Amino acid sequence: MSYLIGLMLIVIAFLWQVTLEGFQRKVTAKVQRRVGPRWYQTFMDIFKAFSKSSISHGFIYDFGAMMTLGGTMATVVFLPFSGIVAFNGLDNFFVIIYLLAVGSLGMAMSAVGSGNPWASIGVMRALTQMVGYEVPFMIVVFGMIFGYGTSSISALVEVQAGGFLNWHLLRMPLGAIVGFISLMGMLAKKPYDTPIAPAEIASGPLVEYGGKHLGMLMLQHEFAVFIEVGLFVNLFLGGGGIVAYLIKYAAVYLFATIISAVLGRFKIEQVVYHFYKVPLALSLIQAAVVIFTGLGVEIWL
Amino acid sequence: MAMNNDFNEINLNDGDLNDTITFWDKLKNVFRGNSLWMLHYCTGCGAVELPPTMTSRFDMERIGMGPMATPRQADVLLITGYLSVKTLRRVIYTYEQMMEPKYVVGFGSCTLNGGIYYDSYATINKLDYYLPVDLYIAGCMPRPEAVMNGFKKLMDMIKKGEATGWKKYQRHYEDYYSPNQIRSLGEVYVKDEFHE
Amino acid sequence: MSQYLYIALMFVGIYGLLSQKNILKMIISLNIMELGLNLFIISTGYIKEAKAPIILFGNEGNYVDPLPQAIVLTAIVIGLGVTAVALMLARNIYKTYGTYEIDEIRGENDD
Amino acid sequence: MTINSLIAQGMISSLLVYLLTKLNKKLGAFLTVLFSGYLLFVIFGFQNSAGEVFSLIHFGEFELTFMTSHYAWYFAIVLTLTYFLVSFFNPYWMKKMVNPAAYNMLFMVSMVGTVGVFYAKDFLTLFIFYEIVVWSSLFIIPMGKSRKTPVIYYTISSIGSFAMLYAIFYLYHSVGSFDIQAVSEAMSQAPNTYRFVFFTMIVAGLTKLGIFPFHTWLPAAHGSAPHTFSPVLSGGLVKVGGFIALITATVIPSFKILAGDLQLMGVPFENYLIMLLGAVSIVVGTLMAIKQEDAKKLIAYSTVSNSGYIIIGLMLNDQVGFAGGMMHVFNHAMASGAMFLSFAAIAYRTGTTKMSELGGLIKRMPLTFAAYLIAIISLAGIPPMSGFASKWLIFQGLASNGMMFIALAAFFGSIGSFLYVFRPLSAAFLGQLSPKHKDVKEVPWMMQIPLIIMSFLTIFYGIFPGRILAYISKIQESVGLKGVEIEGTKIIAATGMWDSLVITLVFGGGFMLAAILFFISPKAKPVDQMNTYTSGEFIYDPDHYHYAKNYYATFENNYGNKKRVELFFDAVALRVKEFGEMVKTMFFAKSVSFSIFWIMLFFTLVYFWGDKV
Amino acid sequence: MINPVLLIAIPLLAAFISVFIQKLSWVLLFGVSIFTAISGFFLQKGMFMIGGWKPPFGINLMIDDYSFIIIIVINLLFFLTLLSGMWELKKNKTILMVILAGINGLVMTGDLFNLFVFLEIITISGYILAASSDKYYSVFKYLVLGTLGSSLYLFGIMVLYGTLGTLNMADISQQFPNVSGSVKIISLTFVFAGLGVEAKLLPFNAWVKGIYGNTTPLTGPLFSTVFATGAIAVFGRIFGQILVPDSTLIFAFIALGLITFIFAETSAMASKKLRELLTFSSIGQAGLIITMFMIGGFYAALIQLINNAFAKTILFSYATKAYKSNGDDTINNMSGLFRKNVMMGFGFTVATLSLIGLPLFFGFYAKINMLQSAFALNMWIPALIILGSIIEGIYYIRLLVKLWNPGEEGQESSELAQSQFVIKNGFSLSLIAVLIGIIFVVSGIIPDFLTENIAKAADSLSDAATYLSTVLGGI
Repeated sequence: MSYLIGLMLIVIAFLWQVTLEGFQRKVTAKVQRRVGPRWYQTFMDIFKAFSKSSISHGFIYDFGAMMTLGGTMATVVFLPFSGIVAFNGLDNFFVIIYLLAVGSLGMAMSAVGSGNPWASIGVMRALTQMVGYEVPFMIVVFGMIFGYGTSSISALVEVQAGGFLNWHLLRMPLGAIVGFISLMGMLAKKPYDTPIAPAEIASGPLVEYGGKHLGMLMLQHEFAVFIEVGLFVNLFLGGGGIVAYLIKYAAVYLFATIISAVLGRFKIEQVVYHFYKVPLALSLIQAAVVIFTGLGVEIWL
Repeated sequence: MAMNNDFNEINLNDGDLNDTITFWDKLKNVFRGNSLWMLHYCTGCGAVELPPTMTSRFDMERIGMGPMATPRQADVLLITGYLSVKTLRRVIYTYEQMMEPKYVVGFGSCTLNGGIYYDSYATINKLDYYLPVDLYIAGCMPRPEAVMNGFKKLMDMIKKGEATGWKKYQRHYEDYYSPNQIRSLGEVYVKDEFHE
Repeated sequence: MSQYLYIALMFVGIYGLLSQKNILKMIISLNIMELGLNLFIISTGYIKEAKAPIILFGNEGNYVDPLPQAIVLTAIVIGLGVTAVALMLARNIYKTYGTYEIDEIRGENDD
Repeated sequence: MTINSLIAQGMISSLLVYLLTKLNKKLGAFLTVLFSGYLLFVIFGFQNSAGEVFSLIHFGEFELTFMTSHYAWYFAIVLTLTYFLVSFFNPYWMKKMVNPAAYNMLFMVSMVGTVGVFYAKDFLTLFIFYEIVVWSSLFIIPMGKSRKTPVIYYTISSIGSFAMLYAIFYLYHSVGSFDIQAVSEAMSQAPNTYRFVFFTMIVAGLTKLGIFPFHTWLPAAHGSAPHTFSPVLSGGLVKVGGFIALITATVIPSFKILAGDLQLMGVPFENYLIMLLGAVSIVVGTLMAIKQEDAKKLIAYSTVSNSGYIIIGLMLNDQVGFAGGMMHVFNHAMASGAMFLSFAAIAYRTGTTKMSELGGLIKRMPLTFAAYLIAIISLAGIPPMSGFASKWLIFQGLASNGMMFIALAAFFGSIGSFLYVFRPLSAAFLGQLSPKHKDVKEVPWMMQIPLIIMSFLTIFYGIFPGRILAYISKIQESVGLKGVEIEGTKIIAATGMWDSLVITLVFGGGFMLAAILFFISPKAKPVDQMNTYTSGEFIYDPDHYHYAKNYYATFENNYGNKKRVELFFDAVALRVKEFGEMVKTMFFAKSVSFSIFWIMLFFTLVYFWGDKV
Repeated sequence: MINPVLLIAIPLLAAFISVFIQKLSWVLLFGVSIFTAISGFFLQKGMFMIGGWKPPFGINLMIDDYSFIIIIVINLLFFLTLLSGMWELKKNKTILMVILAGINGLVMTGDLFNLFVFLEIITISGYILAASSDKYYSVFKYLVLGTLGSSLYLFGIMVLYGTLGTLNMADISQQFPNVSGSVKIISLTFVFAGLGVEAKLLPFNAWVKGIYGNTTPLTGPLFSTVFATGAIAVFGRIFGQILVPDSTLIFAFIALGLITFIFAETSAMASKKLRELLTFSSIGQAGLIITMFMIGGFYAALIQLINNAFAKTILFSYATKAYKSNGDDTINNMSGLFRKNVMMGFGFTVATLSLIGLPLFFGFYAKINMLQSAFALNMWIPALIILGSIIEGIYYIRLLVKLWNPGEEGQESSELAQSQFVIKNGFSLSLIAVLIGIIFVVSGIIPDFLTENIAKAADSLSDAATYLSTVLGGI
């Protein structure tokens, strides 16, 4: 039964996220005073990619592509989507973070398997950036876990129930800021899209992908975005009913797009340094506040 | 470049090259028609026309087209101007790296018949000898409107299944395209260029 | 009182060892030290107005303690032996290094 | 089959192996495989026995005794398994060894020594076998690349072992017996003697584990040891340090005894201090591992980082964190053993483990690649493999106690491990195959067996970690802690739970979906590794085209070349030498007057202060 | 049962005969050495008067369990030294017999002045033997310091004689506690200084580097084992049983012993030549054993003494033979030498590991007892002992690793880096090495068969009562 819910979740994720991607491209276009594509343009791109023929650089190149898409789809199943939980109790924060890691490891392996140095440089940049954005985010959530004594995401959502004032956005403002910055890092949106820098390293890891491999990678990217933004919404905005959840989701994602539409790109040396300056400091302060003073968890309005 | 006369006359368009119109192909053509990724190979003066078509004034993304960095991801190869022999070798190498349903669009007169450089020692006159060109956009560098019009035309051809240049290249590589390439680039095998 | 004199003589010998740079002079100061030591040993056995411990006719009491004198005999013989070996060494040093001055002896300890 | 007769047989057979290898090298190596298998079989028999006492010999007026216990069995199985699997590589390395007979003998002596360490009933036996392990592994390392590292290894591990010796005799002097149980009872009444003993004895654990201040020997020794002995060194012998940390902090209940002390984050400050050292060694291990050019040094630095996890787990002493630390002992043994073995296989075929000289070996050595891949997934702590279970438990342990800074290091360590585990994979296995490795074949079948077994174990305990955790909870009860809760394949901690079987099934399901998607769309045309998009240029030299040299250059120049701890130890050694030179010139000078001066000084000092001091 | 006087008389007799009949001296030397080695086991215990005078007046020989053990050990060592130095005997045979007599006398005598005489016999023959190394200036330095030492010793016992009126050890040990403070200090320090020279303690051991550093296969083992054991045994006897210093002075002597141990170990770490390294190691060991005697840990001191003696036999004979056959003993160009003759390598390694005190070897049992008795006194001495043995471990392991595995830094150890040195006529050495190596390993595992009569020896040294009753009982 829960496997069916999981499958349903994957379909919902695909449909919702890809349409939202269309709107997102429309919004970026409007920011650049352009007309922008139709809403279903991303569907077209994905299906066009699957319709084309493709080349294969050996076993690990194909296996990695399958592993990355498979891993990310598995993670979608575990993420609570506005109350629908496929396996209740098993949606542990660390499990989700590390299943995401399966996805990125698969992509890294197949990218390097393609033999193109640009792909290796792209993978190196992706992993370096991951060290950057992952640690502050986990510290903030670590504070939350200690505060509430549970690391299951649906439990953290229930804690924020009851109106706007109980959201973690207000209970832990610094945590929310750090969460949003590392969300931008996870999504590889403009300031942090060093791994897939089309101008510098010919779209990084994706350089050798064409046809169905490219299609699978685009799907994986969509599912990964769904998970990361879903994670942020659950943890910081207390994802309520389906409509409320989707509105919050769209709001967060479009807000991130607007920011990324106007910003330039970091140099890779600066990315880690940037993440370990302000965001890490904020996350440590936030975790210290939660752990030692309990403000935002026990002591709240 | 002077035309040598033992050029072999092959009717390239023999056989019914149109896609066997099965339902799947019709569906695939719809997708291919709506989303066309271009490989921005700026070989000549036409390159400067493309930024305006992409940006806010004409916005190519409206019709589903976008610039791609690598040939593996691209569908359409734009040859925007005169092609020197040296660049031709790269263009052919890039074309072969593109994924299968691929299209070539030639800009301006230089790709048609050599244009104003028809008698230069360095450029090639007729792109069609070397690559199967699906669409030519006339104009000694067509303005963005013409480019957009050309792209719309190409999309309709794809939807109707007429843009079959890549099949022509597959079928006639040994007897038409490869000898032409070797004739103009010299006997050296295209891939392992030593002295370039 | 005289014992302090002999100890002083011993320290003269030791000072000689400390300051002299010439090997022969060091041997001489060794002998001085032994001399001072032997005198001290004799003095330990001294008793005021007592006679030398030689029994000529009948033994009427009040002899000096004979034991230190016996010990001094052996000590002197040993001192002699040591000086003989020292002179042999001094000769060999002269043969190999051509000098008696310690400072001019090169190449032995810095290998 | 009793422990002491096992140890006696071990020692005698090591002599036998020495003589046999003199006759025929291959035969001697096969005997090591046989004996380690036999030892593993016998040790396995002791699974449920606890408390049986065996006495070995009368050593002067002391009595060397063994006692079986659950935690001893656990460590012994991990060690003997590593030895058994690694011994399969011995026969192929005989012709490359300088002293093969000594290698086999010392290999056997160190194996038997580790079993002796774990089953020791009293501290004296523990110390004797600990020293035997130290000096037997000491004489194997110089057979590898360097003669300087064994001296560093001996210095640092002798600092640890002699600190432990001092603590043991201090205990003997104050408590009157070596027996571990007696000491732990006596210690509960004397917290401040226990505090002193805790710090001196834990040093032995830290030096062997390679924790922060004492980690400098580990990369040097593991990096330059012979290729077949590094897996034993980092997979096995590091765990002896873990065992000693276990004895000092858990078998002697440090939490109860030091309850009176200053409590930092709910943990006595001594334990917290050691955990901080563990955290620092995670960060140092990760940062240094990322920079390494030689794969073996990189894996050695990863051992430094992972022993940081083990020590944090063991010192955490709460139900979940302790279980995580114990399980990480097994996971790390399997993972780093497999990594070292695969690079030993590469070295066997290509002769080098320098990453910049390798490339594209996946086509020639697929099985080694598979074993290495599974090992790094486990080492990085990614779900389907067993590494995730132990790291998850440690994170839950840290979360329930709210130890923020240690969690920072733990998170950085686990994310950083993606970087340094991935580097050898991409540099050695993926990318273009250089022409000089054209005719490299897969390793012979006998070397494939350990790789297969290790990968199978990592996967099996990744899907069913419950089996190990059930035994670990039995250990926890025997040591006086609450056992970790296992419900079928669900692992339940105070702050959350997860189910390894469900995750693997879902991951498998996802993979199936992706595979279906992959195979329905048109078949991909295989293309050569050199035919890649190079913006039109033609590249012909696979050696230079393969991206392997200074892989994380951009990340590395964020932090300088911090080798301060090594410089510190070298400076200390230099000072001791200079002090020796000074003593030589002062007291053994050329002229006699120096010494006479000292003699006279001695007399004056005694004369004036002789009776006053 | 053999009367102990024979142990002195027969070697002296043989020495005189060998002076007249040169040819026979080779046979005489080995005959006497074998005789003393065997008869050591069948000695009669108890007190033997010399010249019919009762003890406080006449000289007596004292064989209690302590000197019984020392005699056996010394005679065995002497025999092994002869084995190792067979090719170096040239014209030293008579002196060797005299040395044998002197050493036996030194250990057995019950009279302080008699001890001085035997001490002088040994040191003078030591000067002559050392001269065979052609380093005349170092021998001269040894002579100066030796004479200075023995004169101070004589001065010390004469002060004692002046106050107590007797030179008999048992008599003195009875009356020594109630001697007045300043006399006690003076006599103790002078006797300490006198014996310190031969026992190689720090301020007095300036000569050791020159003499031990340039030894031949005969003089090397002789000085480092036979002389060292004799001197330290006498040291133990006097300062353990007879002139027992009180609390303040004992602290000074312990401090001196420990300083010698630590300083010698550090300078050993700084030495590049094999013989020089072993020299400082034996100084260090001497300092350690004397500290143990001072602390009162006689059992541990005796075990370490025997451990050090037998280990040094192998180490020194190997080092000197290496120097003899190759003319150079710098450690760096001897890399991989053990692989040429594995038996010697085995012996050398076992001896070194036993010296450091690693388990499975005899030295470990010594270290356990040392720590036990050190802890009885205070917390700092065991720490210093452990620090010293760490340093010792470092330079020995550095040596062993280089000698077992040839190869430059950074390359796999391989044959081509093998050193060109060779050990000529090493059969006797490998025989000794294997023999002692096996003894060390076996006694490392089961130390009982060697240690219970050592335990008896240690007890006899600690309880003065039996000593007094046997000697003075006869008055």
